[in-house]
Amino acid sequence: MAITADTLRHAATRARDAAALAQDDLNAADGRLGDGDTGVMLRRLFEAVATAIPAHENDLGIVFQACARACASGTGSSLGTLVTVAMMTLAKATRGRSEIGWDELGGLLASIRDQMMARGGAKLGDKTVVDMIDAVASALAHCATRDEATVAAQKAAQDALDAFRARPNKLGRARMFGERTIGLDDPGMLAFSRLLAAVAA
Amino acid sequence: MAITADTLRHAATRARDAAALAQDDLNAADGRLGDGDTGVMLRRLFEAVATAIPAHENDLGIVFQACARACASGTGSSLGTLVTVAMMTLAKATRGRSEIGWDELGGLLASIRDQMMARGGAKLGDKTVVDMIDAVASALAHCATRDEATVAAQKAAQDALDAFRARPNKLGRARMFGERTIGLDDPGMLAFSRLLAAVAA
Amino acid sequence: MKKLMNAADAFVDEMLDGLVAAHPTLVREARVVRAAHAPKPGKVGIVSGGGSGHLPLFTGYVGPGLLDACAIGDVFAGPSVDSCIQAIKAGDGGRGVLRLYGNYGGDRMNFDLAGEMVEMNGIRTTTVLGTDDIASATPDEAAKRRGVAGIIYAYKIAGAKADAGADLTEVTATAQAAVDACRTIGVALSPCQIPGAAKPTFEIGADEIEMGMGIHGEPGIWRDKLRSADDVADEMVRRLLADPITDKSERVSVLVNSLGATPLEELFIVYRRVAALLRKDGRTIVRPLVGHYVTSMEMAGLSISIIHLDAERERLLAAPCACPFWRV
Amino acid sequence: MKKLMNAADAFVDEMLDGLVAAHPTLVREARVVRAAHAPKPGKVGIVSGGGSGHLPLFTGYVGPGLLDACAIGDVFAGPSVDSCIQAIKAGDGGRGVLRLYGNYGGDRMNFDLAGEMVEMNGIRTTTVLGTDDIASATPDEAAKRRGVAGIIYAYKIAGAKADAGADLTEVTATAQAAVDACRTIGVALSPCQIPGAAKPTFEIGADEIEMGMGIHGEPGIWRDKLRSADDVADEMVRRLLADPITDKSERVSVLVNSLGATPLEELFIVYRRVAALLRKDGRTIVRPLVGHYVTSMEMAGLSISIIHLDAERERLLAAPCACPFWRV
Ligand SMILES: Nc1ncnc2c1ncn2[C@@H]1O[C@H](COP(=O)(O)OP(=O)(O)O)[C@@H](O)[C@H]1O
Ligand SMILES: Nc1ncnc2c1ncn2[C@@H]1O[C@H](COP(=O)(O)OP(=O)(O)O)[C@@H](O)[C@H]1O
Ligand SMILES: [Mg+2]
Ligand SMILES: [Mg+2]
Ligand SMILES: [Mg+2]
Ligand SMILES: [Mg+2]
Repeated sequence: MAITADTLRHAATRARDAAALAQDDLNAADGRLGDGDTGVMLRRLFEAVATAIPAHENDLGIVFQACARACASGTGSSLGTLVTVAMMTLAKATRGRSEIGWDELGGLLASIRDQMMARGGAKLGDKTVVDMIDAVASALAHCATRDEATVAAQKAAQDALDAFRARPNKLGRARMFGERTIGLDDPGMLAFSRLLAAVAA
Repeated sequence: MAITADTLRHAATRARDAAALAQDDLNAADGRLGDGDTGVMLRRLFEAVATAIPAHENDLGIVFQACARACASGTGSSLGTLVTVAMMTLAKATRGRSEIGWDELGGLLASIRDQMMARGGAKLGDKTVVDMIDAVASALAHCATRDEATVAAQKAAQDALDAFRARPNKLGRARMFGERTIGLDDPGMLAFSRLLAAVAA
Repeated sequence: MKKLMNAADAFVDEMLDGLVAAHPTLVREARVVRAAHAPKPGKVGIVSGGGSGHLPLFTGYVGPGLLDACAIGDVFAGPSVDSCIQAIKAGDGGRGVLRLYGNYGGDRMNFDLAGEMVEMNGIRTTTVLGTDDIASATPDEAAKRRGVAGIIYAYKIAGAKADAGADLTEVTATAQAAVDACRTIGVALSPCQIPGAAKPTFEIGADEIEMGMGIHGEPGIWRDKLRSADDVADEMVRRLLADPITDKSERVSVLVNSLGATPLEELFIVYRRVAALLRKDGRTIVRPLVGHYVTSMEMAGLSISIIHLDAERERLLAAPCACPFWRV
Repeated sequence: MKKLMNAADAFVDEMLDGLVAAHPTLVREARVVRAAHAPKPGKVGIVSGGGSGHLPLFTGYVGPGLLDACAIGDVFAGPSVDSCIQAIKAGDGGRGVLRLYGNYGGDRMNFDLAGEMVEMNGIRTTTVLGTDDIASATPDEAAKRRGVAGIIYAYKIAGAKADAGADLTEVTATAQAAVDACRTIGVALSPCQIPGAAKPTFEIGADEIEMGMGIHGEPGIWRDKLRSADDVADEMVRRLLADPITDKSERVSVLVNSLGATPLEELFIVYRRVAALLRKDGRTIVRPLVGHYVTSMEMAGLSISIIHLDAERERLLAAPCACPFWRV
């Protein structure tokens, strides 16, 4: 079974609920090396997305476009804007299509990663959400089914989280805490892994 | 022996030392119902007076005038200005004289009291330094010697302090604390009694 | 309470040095700050003064269309008699001087003494006392009320009147009318500390506010748990409007003033409500002021002042003036 | 930390309501504040934006000779892409728009995205980033530095240049040169709290200061016991003067800025020292600014900015401008 607008609607609801649940953990993670708002931002953002997603639209591009619009008006945080960028990338890539295959997901994530890097100036290894998207994109490259993708993506996300924990943040607000960020999860990566787990479940 | 310029010079030194010693107690008393500055103001004021008093002048009026000038430029607090008023009153009353008798002291204090009331608008019974000056002036009315005056003045001051403690302050900042001032010493009265004890000793 | 300062005894003098260094329109002479243009021959002088620790009050309001000179004391202590004398002389352009300052016992004695002394020099003076703080005494004892933020309206209005060439009697009457038409109430959230003092001017719980507290921490009307900005504004405006005023008018000006640490964001949240309440009361706000106008160093809290405007006061409020902190 | 506010979620919108109610020269449209006169046909537009909680920054600097419009976000969070688009459109008088804002990752992404989108509407835009905070990165990584209080000099100078009829390229170059000539460093004494947050943005001991801390509590250079105002000012000025600048000049302007709770008294004590140090360094101070210009709500602390002035910048700094918080 391919990914359709219904898959997205379902995922949006789960993401909204997961963001609400994860709010405090994400705020706390961001509070240790940023301004402590990742959680509240993400909750508000996915509430807006879940509300904005059209109920009877089959064109994936139009669905993603609606999500992008909700994000663009709903937040000004770094991570929120990167989510906007992701939605816009997906909207462009899926315009006119009513389904995409699970085997296309890795490629889409790779373009999201590239767009995010172009927009935000992060490099691989800076310990941002981009590093996790990169890892998940690679892991999905050879997955053809939902089940394969689910397992591979979650494992890749967890591995990235574990691998980067021991490294310092090199970007944005967190950069200024330098060595003190070693041992801490990057809030953006943590957020992505939580949402992934919720959507995959 | 009458009161001469030397008496004043001696008294000024004692007053300066007593004010320094009393600073914290007076600040604390004022802190309970005012702005907590009676002590520091009085210390600074009597430092200025002790410095300003001329060393070789016999005219009491000129000596008091010098004290008044030091006060006028040295402080802007209520009590400080009342001290200025007292010094000016004494300067006017003793101009051209090199000594005054102990039996004149009560009358001089009475004019100080009147001047202070005219300037500051306090009424007798408001629980201010004026009430103590009034009590001491009356007590001195019939004293002809230093020894008599010393005993009578100190007793009158202590009695006034004790009598007014149970009454509320009715003037200035302290007035606004109303009934809460009952049981507390008025800082101006406390200051006067401390200085009196030092000068009399 | 942390302060960026040097020796406590140098606090006021170093502050004044910085003030006049930053603002060359102000000239400092010991504990007096006068306008570079003062005294202005043929103009009635306006002189104020009081304790330090309330910037922009008092010295910050020296300038054309406002004050000619200011006598300034230690933090929260009045200016000395000598400073008052000196300020009056600095403000005298030959047509007399209005002494316009807040109703505090010490300041009054000093300015009165100073007034008598300069009279010997042939300087005519009058007095108008700021008595706008409605929390400091009941209406029937209105003369006992202390002066707080509302005095800046009297500065502005009397200053414009003097600039227009009015004589001392007229300027004095205009200033008095401005004071009579103005009411202020404050609310405090946290205290300040006098430089060198061992502890803050008062204590207040981490979740408490005090309605009506004075700018030196004088006790207010009630102390209770913190309430919403709208609730607090509602009570303050209600009390201000309920206070008897002879000359109420449809047109008013409003000052929402930070006592120090309370930021502009909160002032605007409160102003928004004050404006709505006054509109509902049928009033029009003219030239509102929102900001740090009369403070108590780092004290948190704010005050609201309302002044009723007749045609003349409204015109005088709109007249040009220039000081480092208020320009029309 | 006590705040006079209503619901935390309403903080920004109520604040904006109050701001425009008090200042009719400002017009609010959702999360954008524009000048009543904007867009001005034939003038290059200047647009800024950022998170709330820094008043008078950003929205307070909208007015003739300064900004045409501002996009504003939640407290300490950037404006949304939509608000950025809307602000750029509001500022566009047909000759293009300069996006002039502080160097923060989120803001940059949003303004960049917005810029690309308005390009489809035929609006030309350029970008200049405030990067004045020398404590936020070393000189060789100067492009990573965040923008703090010094940005208001760029507003003023670019605003005057645009007013004079310069084109987008010229206005952009002038703004960039102003940023390049300006350096800021801050010191923090106590934190602030985001409305609705459970705790303050950072913790600091009752007797400690942190040198170089950012306006959102970003970590600084060192944290230590409180020192005297002169010692603190000495170090700040030394660091500012030591930082490499291509175009140093004898004439400079200085901004001594309160982060919120620090009162004017302390600012002037510090300014007095800063002025003496600069004089000793052979420099002349032009049009100094001392006050609350860029704050972090109730945070205690201050920042010092120094901008080197060539003849053009000095002239532009002196050109007329008018906003609720700065008038020339
Ligand atoms: N320029 C960037 N490129 C990639 N990821 C970024 C960038 N900036 C921030 N992030 C991600 O966003 C997370 C922080 O998100 P959030 O708290 O919403 O942003 P803000 O720093 O604006 O408060 C970081 O942990 C990081 O993973
Ligand atoms: N108007 C007045 N008349 C008489 N005594 C006064 C008056 N005002 C103040 N005092 C006396 O001064 C004392 C307070 O002095 P001080 O703390 O120096 O003044 P301030 O209130 O200006 O801080 C009071 O306790 C009272 O005895
Ligand atoms: Mg964050
Ligand atoms: Mg006192
Ligand atoms: Mg006092
Ligand atoms: Mg943020």
